[in-house]
Amino acid sequence: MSTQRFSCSLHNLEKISDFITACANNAGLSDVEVYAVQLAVDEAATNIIEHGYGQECPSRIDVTCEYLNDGLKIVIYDDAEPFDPSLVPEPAINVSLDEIKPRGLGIFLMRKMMDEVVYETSPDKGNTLTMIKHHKS
Amino acid sequence: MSTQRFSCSLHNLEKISDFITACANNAGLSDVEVYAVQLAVDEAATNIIEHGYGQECPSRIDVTCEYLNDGLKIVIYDDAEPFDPSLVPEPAINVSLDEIKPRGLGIFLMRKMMDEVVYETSPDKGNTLTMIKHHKS
Amino acid sequence: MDIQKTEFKRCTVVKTSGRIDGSNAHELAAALKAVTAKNMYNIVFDMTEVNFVASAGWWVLIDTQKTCKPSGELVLVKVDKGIRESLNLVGMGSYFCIFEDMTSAVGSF
Amino acid sequence: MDIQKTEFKRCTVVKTSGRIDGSNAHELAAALKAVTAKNMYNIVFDMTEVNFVASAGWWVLIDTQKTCKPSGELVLVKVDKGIRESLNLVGMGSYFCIFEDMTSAVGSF
Ligand SMILES: Nc1ncnc2c1ncn2[C@@H]1O[C@H](COP(=O)(O)OP(=O)(O)O)[C@@H](O)[C@H]1O
Ligand SMILES: Nc1ncnc2c1ncn2[C@@H]1O[C@H](COP(=O)(O)OP(=O)(O)O)[C@@H](O)[C@H]1O
Repeated sequence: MSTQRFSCSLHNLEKISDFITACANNAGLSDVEVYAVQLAVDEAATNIIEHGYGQECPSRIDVTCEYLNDGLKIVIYDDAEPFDPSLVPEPAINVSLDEIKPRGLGIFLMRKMMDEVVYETSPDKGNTLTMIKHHKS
Repeated sequence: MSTQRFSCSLHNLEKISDFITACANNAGLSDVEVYAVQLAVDEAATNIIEHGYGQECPSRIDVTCEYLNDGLKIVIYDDAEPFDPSLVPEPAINVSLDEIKPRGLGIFLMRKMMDEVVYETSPDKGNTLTMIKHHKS
Repeated sequence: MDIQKTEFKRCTVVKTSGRIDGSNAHELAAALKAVTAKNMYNIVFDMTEVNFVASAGWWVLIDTQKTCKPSGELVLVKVDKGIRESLNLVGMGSYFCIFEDMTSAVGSF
Repeated sequence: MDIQKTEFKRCTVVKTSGRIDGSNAHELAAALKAVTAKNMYNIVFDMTEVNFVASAGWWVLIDTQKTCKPSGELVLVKVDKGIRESLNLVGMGSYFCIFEDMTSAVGSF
């Protein structure tokens, strides 16, 4: 298990990616699985910085990698306002180019990319997002 | 000094080229000089096969490489009908695309590519073409 | 973000490298807008050296595609396997022609 | 002589490799005639893997250029230094646009 703390700037997305990429490689994930983890974590961290902290950056993001027997667990913690993902509508997928409306794909992508995505929040303890990726075989 | 005999088929042009390329490289010619020798010899051999022997191929071409202190001498011998290059008109060079007439560049190219080009012919002894390429420096 | 543009007779090639994410997607957007602002709607986006595209990047490309069509088109070249799979997963693969090599992409216009 | 043809929207790419000399120039001529016979006069000749061109080869290319112009054009890509110098020496360099890469050549049509 390994944790790193990042200040909440979009310019840290690459550093966060470097950290979790190393973890995903160590966990023995395949190239396509590693990319899936990179994308899910990037979308999650972007949301925290843009929506959670509203680009104000008073605080930080803690990213923890934990190796599982069959893959990788990533926990992302922030202490921004509580976020309830159940209030977010499902995006419209497979619509024509004319109809597609920008934004709203991040959480959907995270769910598609990872095997488990769990948001936990409480006013006093902040937001904890747990995502798990299993190896294919 | 090294001589090789080739039967007079256009399909031997590549073998002739391989032979004189090895000589030119051994003689220490630069890449551009080697290409010049390849082109001159190819044009000469093509002329002998096409015009000298008229594609009849009753005989052969002898190619001799001789290393000079300052370059390479190539002698090409055939026993086709005597050929007198002084009867060949100079090609029109630097004319527009509309005006250019096909063929007639071979001997001109040989003279441009090599430092010396000497045709000797006699009815009983055949045609001997001697070409010399000096190194640049 | 280093972005190169090359104008050909019938299309403009735009190339960048590395990551396209929330921190730099606006730079790509500006570069592409500069092309379409000149009424050049045939665009080849060379992704040979792009190794990551977050949704912020896709929105930029989708926005550009909407501007280009129907008079022109934005096509993609050399899209990495992981990137391509994520695009298909969200049903966006159908918005872009993807070419395996630059010559075919430029030759399509 | 192995000759590949690839048709793009505005031009046809013709590619061969090795030597073009008196023994095989007629094969190249036939391949190029097959293109112009279909009224396709924009031709890119990919010389990346051509390492020798005798005058017999140049006559084929000049002949093709005459057929292509003025409705179209035959352009050359990646012409080896020695080949290029011999072409210039006989004043034929001016008959052909020479491109350093395939994308630029195809993008010129
Ligand atoms: N960590 C977060 N904190 C607060 N709000 C969030 C967070 N993540 C997502 N949201 C909200 O959910 C919406 C949908 O998010 P998402 O699916 O990632 O798409 P996008 O970020 O492109 O809008 C966001 O627009 C935002 O309102
Ligand atoms: N070895 C040769 N034997 C007989 N005739 C030759 C020979 N070389 C050249 N010729 C004659 O000289 C002409 C010019 O030759 P050249 O300059 O090589 O151009 P091309 O071979 O393209 O006609 C030929 O057409 C041919 O009539």
